[in-house]
Formats: sequence, C-alpha cells, structure tokens
Amino acid sequence: MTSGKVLIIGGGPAGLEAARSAAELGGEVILIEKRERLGGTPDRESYAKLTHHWRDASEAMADMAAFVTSNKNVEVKYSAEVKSISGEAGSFTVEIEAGGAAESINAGAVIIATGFQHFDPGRATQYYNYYSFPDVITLTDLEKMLKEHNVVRPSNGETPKKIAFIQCVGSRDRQIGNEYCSKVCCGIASKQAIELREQIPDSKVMIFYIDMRMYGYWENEIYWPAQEKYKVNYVKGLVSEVLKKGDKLLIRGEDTTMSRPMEVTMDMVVLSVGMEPSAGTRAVAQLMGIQQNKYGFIEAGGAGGLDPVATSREGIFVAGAASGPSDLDDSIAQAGLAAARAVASIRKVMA
Amino acid sequence: MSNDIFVITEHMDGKFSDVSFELVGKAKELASALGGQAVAVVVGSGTASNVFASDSTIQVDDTALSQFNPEAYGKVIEALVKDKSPRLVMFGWTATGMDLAAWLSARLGVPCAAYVKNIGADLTMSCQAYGGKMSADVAPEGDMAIAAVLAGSFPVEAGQGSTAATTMASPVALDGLKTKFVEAIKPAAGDVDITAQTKLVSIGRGIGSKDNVELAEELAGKLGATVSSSRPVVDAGWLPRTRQVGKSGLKVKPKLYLMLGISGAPEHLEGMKSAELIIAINTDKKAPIFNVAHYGATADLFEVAEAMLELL
Amino acid sequence: MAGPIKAKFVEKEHAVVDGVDISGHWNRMFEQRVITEYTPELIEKIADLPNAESFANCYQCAKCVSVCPVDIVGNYGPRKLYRYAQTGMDLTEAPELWLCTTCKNCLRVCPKEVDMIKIMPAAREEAILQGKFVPAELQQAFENTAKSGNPLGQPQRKRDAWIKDAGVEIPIIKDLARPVDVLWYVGSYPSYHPRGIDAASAAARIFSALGIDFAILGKEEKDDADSQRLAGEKGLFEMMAESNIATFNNYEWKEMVVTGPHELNAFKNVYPKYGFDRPVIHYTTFLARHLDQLKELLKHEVNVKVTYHDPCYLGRHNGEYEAPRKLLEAIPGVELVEMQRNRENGYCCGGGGGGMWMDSFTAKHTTMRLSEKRAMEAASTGADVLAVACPFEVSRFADAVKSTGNEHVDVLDILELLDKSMRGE
Amino acid sequence: MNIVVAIKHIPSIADDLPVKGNNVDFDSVDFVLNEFDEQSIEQAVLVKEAVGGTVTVVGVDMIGELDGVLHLALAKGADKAVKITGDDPAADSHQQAKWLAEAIKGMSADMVFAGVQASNDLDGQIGPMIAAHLDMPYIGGVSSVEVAGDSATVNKEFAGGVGAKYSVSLPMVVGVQASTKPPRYAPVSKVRQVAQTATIEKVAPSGDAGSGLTFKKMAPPVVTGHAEMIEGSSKDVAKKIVELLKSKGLA
Repeated sequence: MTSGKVLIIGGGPAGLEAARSAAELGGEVILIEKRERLGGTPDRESYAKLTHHWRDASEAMADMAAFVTSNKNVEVKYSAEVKSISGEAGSFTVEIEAGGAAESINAGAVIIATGFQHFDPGRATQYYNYYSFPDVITLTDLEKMLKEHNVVRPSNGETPKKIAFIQCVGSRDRQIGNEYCSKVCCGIASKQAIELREQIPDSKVMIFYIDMRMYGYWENEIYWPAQEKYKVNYVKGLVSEVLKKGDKLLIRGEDTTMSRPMEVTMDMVVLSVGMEPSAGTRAVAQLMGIQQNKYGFIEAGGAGGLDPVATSREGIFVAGAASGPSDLDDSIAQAGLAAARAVASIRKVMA
Repeated sequence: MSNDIFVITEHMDGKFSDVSFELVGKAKELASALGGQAVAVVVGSGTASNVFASDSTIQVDDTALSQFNPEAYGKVIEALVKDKSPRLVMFGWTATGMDLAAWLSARLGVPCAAYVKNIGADLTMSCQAYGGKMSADVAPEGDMAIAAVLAGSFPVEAGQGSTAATTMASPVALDGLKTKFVEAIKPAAGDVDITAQTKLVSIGRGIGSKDNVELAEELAGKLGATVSSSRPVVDAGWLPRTRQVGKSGLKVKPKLYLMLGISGAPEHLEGMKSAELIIAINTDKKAPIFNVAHYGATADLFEVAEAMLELL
Repeated sequence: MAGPIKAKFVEKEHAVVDGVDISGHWNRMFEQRVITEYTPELIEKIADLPNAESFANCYQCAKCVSVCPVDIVGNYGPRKLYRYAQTGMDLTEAPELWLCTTCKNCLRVCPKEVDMIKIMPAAREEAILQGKFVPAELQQAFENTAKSGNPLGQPQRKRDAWIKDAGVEIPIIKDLARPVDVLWYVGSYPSYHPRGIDAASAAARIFSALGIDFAILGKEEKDDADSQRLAGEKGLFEMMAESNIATFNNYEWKEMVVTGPHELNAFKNVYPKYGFDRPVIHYTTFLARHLDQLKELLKHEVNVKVTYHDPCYLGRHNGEYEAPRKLLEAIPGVELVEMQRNRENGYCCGGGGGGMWMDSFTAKHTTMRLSEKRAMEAASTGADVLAVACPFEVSRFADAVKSTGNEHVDVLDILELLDKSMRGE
Repeated sequence: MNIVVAIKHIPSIADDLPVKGNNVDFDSVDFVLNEFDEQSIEQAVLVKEAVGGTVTVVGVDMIGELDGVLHLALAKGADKAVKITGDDPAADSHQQAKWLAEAIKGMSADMVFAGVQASNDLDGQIGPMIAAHLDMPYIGGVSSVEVAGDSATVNKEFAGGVGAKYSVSLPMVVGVQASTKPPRYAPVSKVRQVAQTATIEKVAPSGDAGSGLTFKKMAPPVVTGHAEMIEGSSKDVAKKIVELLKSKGLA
C-alpha cells in the first residue's frame, strides 16, 4: 500500500532539518526520536557556541525543534525506536515501539538521521590516561564547562592556566580502526581554544596536531582569528603520552618542526575525540539491511557516487553524521537534500 | 718670592721617569736666565735621589709617601711651595702630574698651563691645545706659576747628574689621610710586551669595531709584527691595556710603526714619535699624525690593509 | 652531508657565576634538546609592540624560509623566528633580531602577510630602548648619524668636499638662490665613500650633459636615516627626518632625484607621515625618462657583459625594475644578462635594514656574506660587470668579488657605466 | 649615594678650528661633550646601578646649547640635570671649576665624577680644581670604581698597564679615564622623550676665578715636518708601502 508519508528517524540537527524541509515541501512527516526530547547530540551534550555568529548550538536546536513541533504536517513520536521494516520504496511498513507501545507505520520514504557518538578515548592507542587522570578531558567535557563559564581542573577545582589540546584522538588511526578524519575536531578544538582565551585571558593554550584540517567557516571564522586575535598556539607534532608530574600533567611528544622532543607540563589536557557511528545508526542500518562502510557509517553516495543522501536501498535516505563525520552545516545541508529526494521519490511512486 | 724653579719629579719602584730629567734640564736653563736655582723635588720614602743635575734637590721623606698618593703628595707639595715660593713649579703632564698641577693651581690661586711644550725665558709657555690641532702661547700673571709639561719636550740628558739631596721630614702632618694606597696593579701577565717588538701595526678608533681588529692581526701576522693601539681602542675593550701606546700606555721605539686609523693626538705621539719608520694611513688628510709620520696616505685603512695582505 | 645531527654545545664567551669567572670552555654545556616549556607569551611580547601585530599570524607554512636571503647562507627565516619564540627565544635578546635585512622577499610570498619590515624595526626599537644587546658596529653608525649627520661619522662640513673633483660645476641650492627644476639629494655614501663619490661624480657629469637644471643641498644635506629606522632607531630617524624636511622645504624645486633607493624609500614612503609630500624619484627612473636625449650622449661603446643586481629598496619596495635595465640596454656595446634571482625575486646584498653596519656581526651567524653569495651568482653568469643602482652596494660587492675570487668582475654603478659611454673612458 | 658628574662642553676638534684674535673663534665652532665626560657619565651611572642613589649631571652652558648634552646624559641614566648659565664660550677651566664647585657645594655630593681631561684644558682640568675648592681628595686616571659603604675603591692607571688601587673615604672627586664598561648608547627616541619631559635646573654662575694666563697667540701648530704622502688608490698605496717595507728589510 503506497504511502505519502516520510518517516524520519532521529531528532537531531539532520532529522529536524529533514522534517522541516519535507514538511515545507508539502510532505507528511513522522519523526521518531529515541529520547524524550528533540535536539540530538548538540542538545544532549549541551553544545555551546557552535554555529555561525557564535550562536549557542543547543539554543539553535531548540528553535529548529520548535518549528517542527509547531508544524501540523509533522508528527513527532518520542521515546521511539524502529523495530523492523518491510516493503519497498513507496510502501514501507515500519514497526516501531513508541513510549513502550508497538505501532505500525506506513511510509513512502525513510530518512535515517541517527547521528554519531563521540569516540571513547579509553580506546586510544596512545597513553592519554583519560580514565585515570581527572584533568585529562575531552572536547565534550570542556564544551560543558565553557557553556557554564566554569572551566576548572576537575582534580582540584582550580582554574587551569596551561591547556593542551591533542588532535586526532580516535581518528586517522589504523590501529583503532578509524582511518577517517572526523572533520570537526580541528575546528572545535580551535573554537574552544578561543573561548578558553576569552574566559581565562592569562591562559596558555596550545594545540598539538598532525595537520590542521579546516575550511569554510572553520578556517575563516575560527582558525585565523584563533591564531591572529586570540594567540592560540599551534604546534605540529602529536603528543604520544600523558603522564603525571606532581599535580600537573606531563605531555610527551615530538615537536616536529623543531625536530626536538618535548616534555611540557600542563594543567589540563583536552582530547580532541572524533566521531563514530552511533549505536542507533549501526542498529538501524542492520535492521534495514542497508550497506555500512567498514567503520559502521551508512554507506552513501549511490551508484554514481554523487548522490550523498542515497543508501543501498531505494526509498531510504541518510542525512547527517549517520553517514560519516559532518559538522552542523553539512548535516543540515544533507538533510535538506534528503527531504527533497524523499518527497520527490514518493511523488514519483504516487504519480 | 724667589726666582727658583721647582721640578716635581716622579718615580716608581725607585726609578725616576724620563720626564723628570727633561724638566730638571729645562729648569736649569730657566733658573740661570732668571737668576734662581733649579730645585728637584722628590717626594717619597727612601728614594735614592742624587741623580739630577739640579742646583739642589729637596727630598721629602715619609713612609706615608712611599707610594704615589695624590692627597698626601699634594699636601706636601702645597706646603713646600707655600714655604719656598718658587717662581715656577714644573710638573710632567703625566698620570701623576695631572693629579697635582691643576689642584695646586686652584689651592694657591696661581696660574697653571697644561700641555706645555716649551717655556721661554720670560716664562711664556707654548702649549699644545685642542688635541694638537692648535698651538697656544700663554703668559702667566703674577709671581708664581705652574707648568705641566708634555713628556718628550726636552732632552733627558741635560737633567741627569748627581746633585746630593737634602732630606727633610714632611712639612705637614700625614695622618688622617682619606686616600689610602692599597696595592699596585701590574700589567696582565702573558700578553706580549709591545715595548720589546721591532714592528708594530697600531690601530686607532678608525678600526671601527672589535671584529675589525682581526684584519690588523692578520696584517701584523704577515709582517711578523704585533698589534698595538691608541687609547680609544683599549677603552672600548677591543684590545687589552697592555697594547696601548701613548701617555697612559707604553712608550715604544720599534723599527716599524704602521698606523691604521690613528689621527695622532698628543697623548699618542708621546708614546711613539721616536719609532724609526712611521707610516700612517688615515682618511683625514689634516690628521696631526701626518706631521710626525715619515710616510702617509689618506686612504681607507681597510682597503689598504686588504690590498697589502694580498701583496705580502 | 646527511646524517644524524650531533648534539651541539653552547659556550658563553663571558660568564661569571657567584663571582667565579667561568668564561669559555669552563661553562660549556650541551644544548638542551628537550623542549620543556612553550612560551606563547614571547610571541605575544613581540606581537603586542605597535606595528608588529602580524608576528602572531604565522601558521608555519614556511614559504618565507626558502626565499629568505639569510637562510640561504645560514639558519634563519621568519617562520623560524616564530617557532623559536614559541620555544623560549626572546627575540629582543636574540642575535636573530639583527640578521634581517628587511629585503621584503618573505612578505612577497607570505600568505598571512606577516610583515617583517614592520616587525623587525619594532622589535629592534624595543631592544634598543630596553638597553638590550645591540651590535657595537650598529651603535657606532647610530652615534655617527646622531653626532655627524651621517653613518660614516664624517664631518658635516665636508659633505660637499667631493664636488670640486667632479669635473663639472655642481651648484649648491643655497648659493644659487633661485628655484631649480631638480633638487638632487646626493646621499651619505655618494658624498663620503670613495666609491660612492665615483658614482656621484658620474651623476653630476650626466645631469650636466643633459642640461638638467639641478642643484644639491651641499653642507645642509643630512642622512635620510631610513636604514637606521629599520635597524630600530626610530627616534634618530624622526630627528633626521624633521631636520631634512625643514631643509627641503626651505628651497623651491620641482622634483627631487635621489641617488639611493633607501633615500627614495624614506622620502617617498615614510617622510610623508612626517608632513613631507613632494615628488621624489630615483635616478634610474629619472634618467630613463630622458632616455632619448641620453642615448645621443652615449657615443662610446662599452663592450662588456653586464648583469644587474636589483636593489631591494628600488625593486621590491618601490617597484622599479625596468628603468635600470633600459639604461643599461641603451649603452652601446653592453650585453645585459640576468642572474637567476632577479626582479621580484632578486637576492639581497645584505646591506638593508642596517645590515650595512652589521657585517661583522652577521658574519658570525652566517656561513657567507649575502654580498658574497650574490657576487658568486653574478660571476656565474659570465658577466664582466656587476651593475648596481644603490650606493650601499658598490663597496659591498667590490669586497665580495674579491673575497670570492671573482676580481675579474667589475662592480660599477649604472651611473659609472653611463659616464664611461658618454666620455669614452 | 649622591653622585654628581661635572661635565665640559668643549669645541669640537673634528674639523679645523678657526681663530679670532688670540683665541679660538668660539662663534664658529661646534661644541660637543668632552669625550672623557662620556666615560665619566657612564662610570657614574654604573656606580648608581651598583649601589643605588642619584646621578646629577652639571655643566656650564657655554653657548646656550647644553640642554642637548644634558638630555643625552639623562637618557643614559642620570637622574637630574643642572646647567650653570654662564653663556661664556671663553670661560676657562679655572672659571668653570669655580662655578661648578659653587654649584656642587649645595648638593651634598658623596662622589663627584669628571672626565680626566679635555682637549681645551689649557689651564688644567676641572676635576682636581673642583676637588681643591670642595676640599675633597682627588684621583685621576681612574678606570674602575667600586663603592662599599662610605668608601670607594678606585683603580688609577699610570702607563703600560701599570696602575694602583686606592681606597678613599668619601666624599671624593674622581677623574675618569675610562669607565668600567664602554659608554652605553642612548637611543634618540629616549633622548627625545627626555627632552620633552625633563626639567633642567638653572643655576646662576657664582664665584670668580681665572686661569691667570694671558693668551698671546693661538694658531695651528707650525709644522716642522710632514710625512711624504703616498698618492693613488688604496691598491697603489698598499703596493708602495709593501715595496718600501721590502726595501728596508721590514717585510
């Protein structure tokens, strides 16, 4: 039985944008979200300034959520998960469980926007001691502190004066199994470094990197000002281990442009953890029988390679970090495309 | 008032300096013209003083005077001069005389001429002035005068003799001196003795910087010579003080004195004018050194030195 | 030469610790290899100086290093300065502070517009004002300029002594007591240095033959002090600028012609900030404008192969690359050959930014003088003559061709070559 | 420690000196700071830096251009500047020493520094004369000064590296031959800054004294001999010198 409805799985930035776009294109949308509220990871992790013009990301998510919840073409189901799917493009039957009750949904197209999860630095090949040293934290830990304007060393509650970011934690690492670049960590580390310099003006902030990978917004609005205006210091050469020295952390590595070893004490070390496919992404992919890449992200690109929202199963589209690391801009752009493609595919079948 | 001429002699380690003899010789000439006596004044302790051709020699002897002490020497000489009222008191314009002559002049309100090169029978004094660029003739007013005379102005021999000295105790009490001699400072050991060298390449301010001294060293090396200098080079720390030629440095008499960038202030000339062959390179064609050198050239010392290195 | 880098030792010439003299090998230590501290504050210290803000902008792309003339003969480069600062070097106390010649080749390629032409003078001024180490030779040049009005320390009164041997009448504007078309600012080296005087005399003969209505300032002329400014003595520069501007404005003239590119830069680009805003051009530009008339005077063949060295302050700083070449090509017999590094990428002679007065200091930190490197490049073209258009360069390259065994290369100002062709000598 | 530096503003000998009557034509010469006074100022500042105190520089304004010199001294580390408004370019050392001594009397100086000599010290140097007027001990030819408590240890130079160390209870007058370190450079920026902010205390000349010398003649020295000048380029000069040395067996 053909259906005009678009089922969107996931209420993060990509899911919300897909819902909005599809609704604005005249589609009927059912958005299912695992949590009891919308906003996805930016909301769950309380992302602070992460959008253009340094707007608070969880705030921006709230705006997007409000649009969706207030649109009569969109039905949102909270605490909802997909259980199975059958049928084909134009007439999928999706069994879900929402709020503890089983439900069956007919949908003409599906958009998967199940997002990512942060890399767990306990798995790093390097000895960063995330779980041993309280002052070794991740980007997400720091993001919360920055949002609250309360950046302190977890070990003693003091304001850190020397802070190092270590890039590519869990990314670009064959031993971990993540050869890919997580795309956003350079930019986010730089952004947080700026905020650190704003909130703690007498702090020294260093970023240790293999190569800085930033472009567009990240290059122009983050990287250059970080260096030129906020005097964030970049050092080429990754840290290999974090040790304890008194109540400080000792980072060891090589400063590659100086060709000299470095052993520098820090008050706090921030691990720039990358992205991995979320558990939801892996589960949905398997359940729907769509192809994943070797890292577990949903394989996108389509046969021609230039169809970034297409999955291996016709009528099922993907947007955002479910198909690989993306920043908010990318996720939202993909979501718009996925919505257009989903609505169009239904119209083709209905016609 | 008398027509006596006093010569304040100077000595170190029991040895009188040449200028003392020069002055005594000149004092004799003046005294005989004026109808007075040439009196050598020796301030010291146990100094063998019967070495002058003076008409008489006064030796003021006190253990407090065993080493030059400008305060003690000044007091003694002031008292002596006040007492004896000579017509003229002569000092050498030297490290010791320079401490005393002007001081005595101000103490006594008596005219003083410095940089004196010659003294006429009427006590008109010819002085070097303005770094040797000028010569001034001055006449002292009053009954007593002081002359501080450049070393090398008169012959040494005329002052040498064997006049016995009359020893006297210090005319003033020498306790409670504020100035105390602590110790003698000998030249830094280990460096070459430039007075013993037959060839010197001597550099002045024109050498410009410490690094350029190397060029002079290289040239000296090729010539089998040693590098010496004028005062500013030493003051700037470019060479040790043992290399300094001139009044406050050493007197040298080498076979060759090749001068690079030295203009020839009187103080320097004092130390080298008896060298056998003096060649001077200086960019200023009016530099006083050209009045003393045997050969000269107005040229860039670096260019000449480098060109010489290629030829040697 | 590849291989492991051996540990380097450091040794202070003079060191006293607790009253004990441990100069020389007594204080020899192996250079610390491990970086134990990063010092962003030392970057900020420089970037916080007025005009030196761009120091913080370097993102270590390293394009500057390979075009830096000092790195080619040593180990230096703007990128490295940033990194050295980040790892503990206080630029105001480092020898590196004095190696930059402000040749501008780094800025030409820098994607971040890190402007060493502004950073270096600011950092040097800071060092000078704080009483930090300043090379003695440079101090001497400053003192000479302050006391005598020129870095050579020559008497002001002798500034026009050269004119009597020039062979033509050279009017002094004060004596002329009437407006002139061209006020020729001769410059310090052309006024005092023997090789500079050769070029000045040639210029006088050329201007005269062209019938230019010109005059010089004579004893009233003082050094432009632009290189002293770049070497960090801004106060001295301002003092000289005020004095010069007052002198320039005392007289009526239409256009000023300068012998030296540094003077051009000073009067055209910097003096305007101090209220002087009148037309100033370099002699090459001026003579190129009279090229047709000049060609008629160039009667004699000068059969030489010439290579031309672009002065940094004529080329990169002021954009004049063609006029000197047009003049050389106008000389019958001259064959012009180019060195590999030419025009925008011309190699620096080492004399800019105060380098003129720091040769001995620079020599200690480089393997070869910049002028020697350039002299070798010139010789490798097979040229008989290395032609220059900056009064700093004649003496620098004359030394350099000798010290590199290339005496067969004559170093001549373009003025001298023109004069030869004009007079047939 | 109250340190006073007495300086002399003297005719420059960088160029020829014009003569008027029996003396130098002071109207048409440049005046400069006596070079030994540069050493003297440096030595005074070094002492101040070592033991604390203030350095006051005082000089006679010979031609109304002393301010520049005083600003320079302030930029080099002096704390106060005083000028005696003599405006008499012909004032000799005796007169200057008297004026300076009178001015210094009120300064309760612990040490007075002066350059050991000046090229126009035709009637003697001001250092020993100031000492005579102030009844302080004087030592000249000094090349290093160390102060501890109320006494100073100074090294006096005789000749050829020979010298002597003296200990003097203060106050005293020191005639500086050379400062322990070469005089520091005062950046013009600093001098100009000083020129705009510093106040120079003016003192009227007090006390008459004269050299008691009558000038009979002043002229460039009669040249008795002159070097044989070697003409030509630097290369020619070098060639001739080498030939000369070879001919005399000296090279």
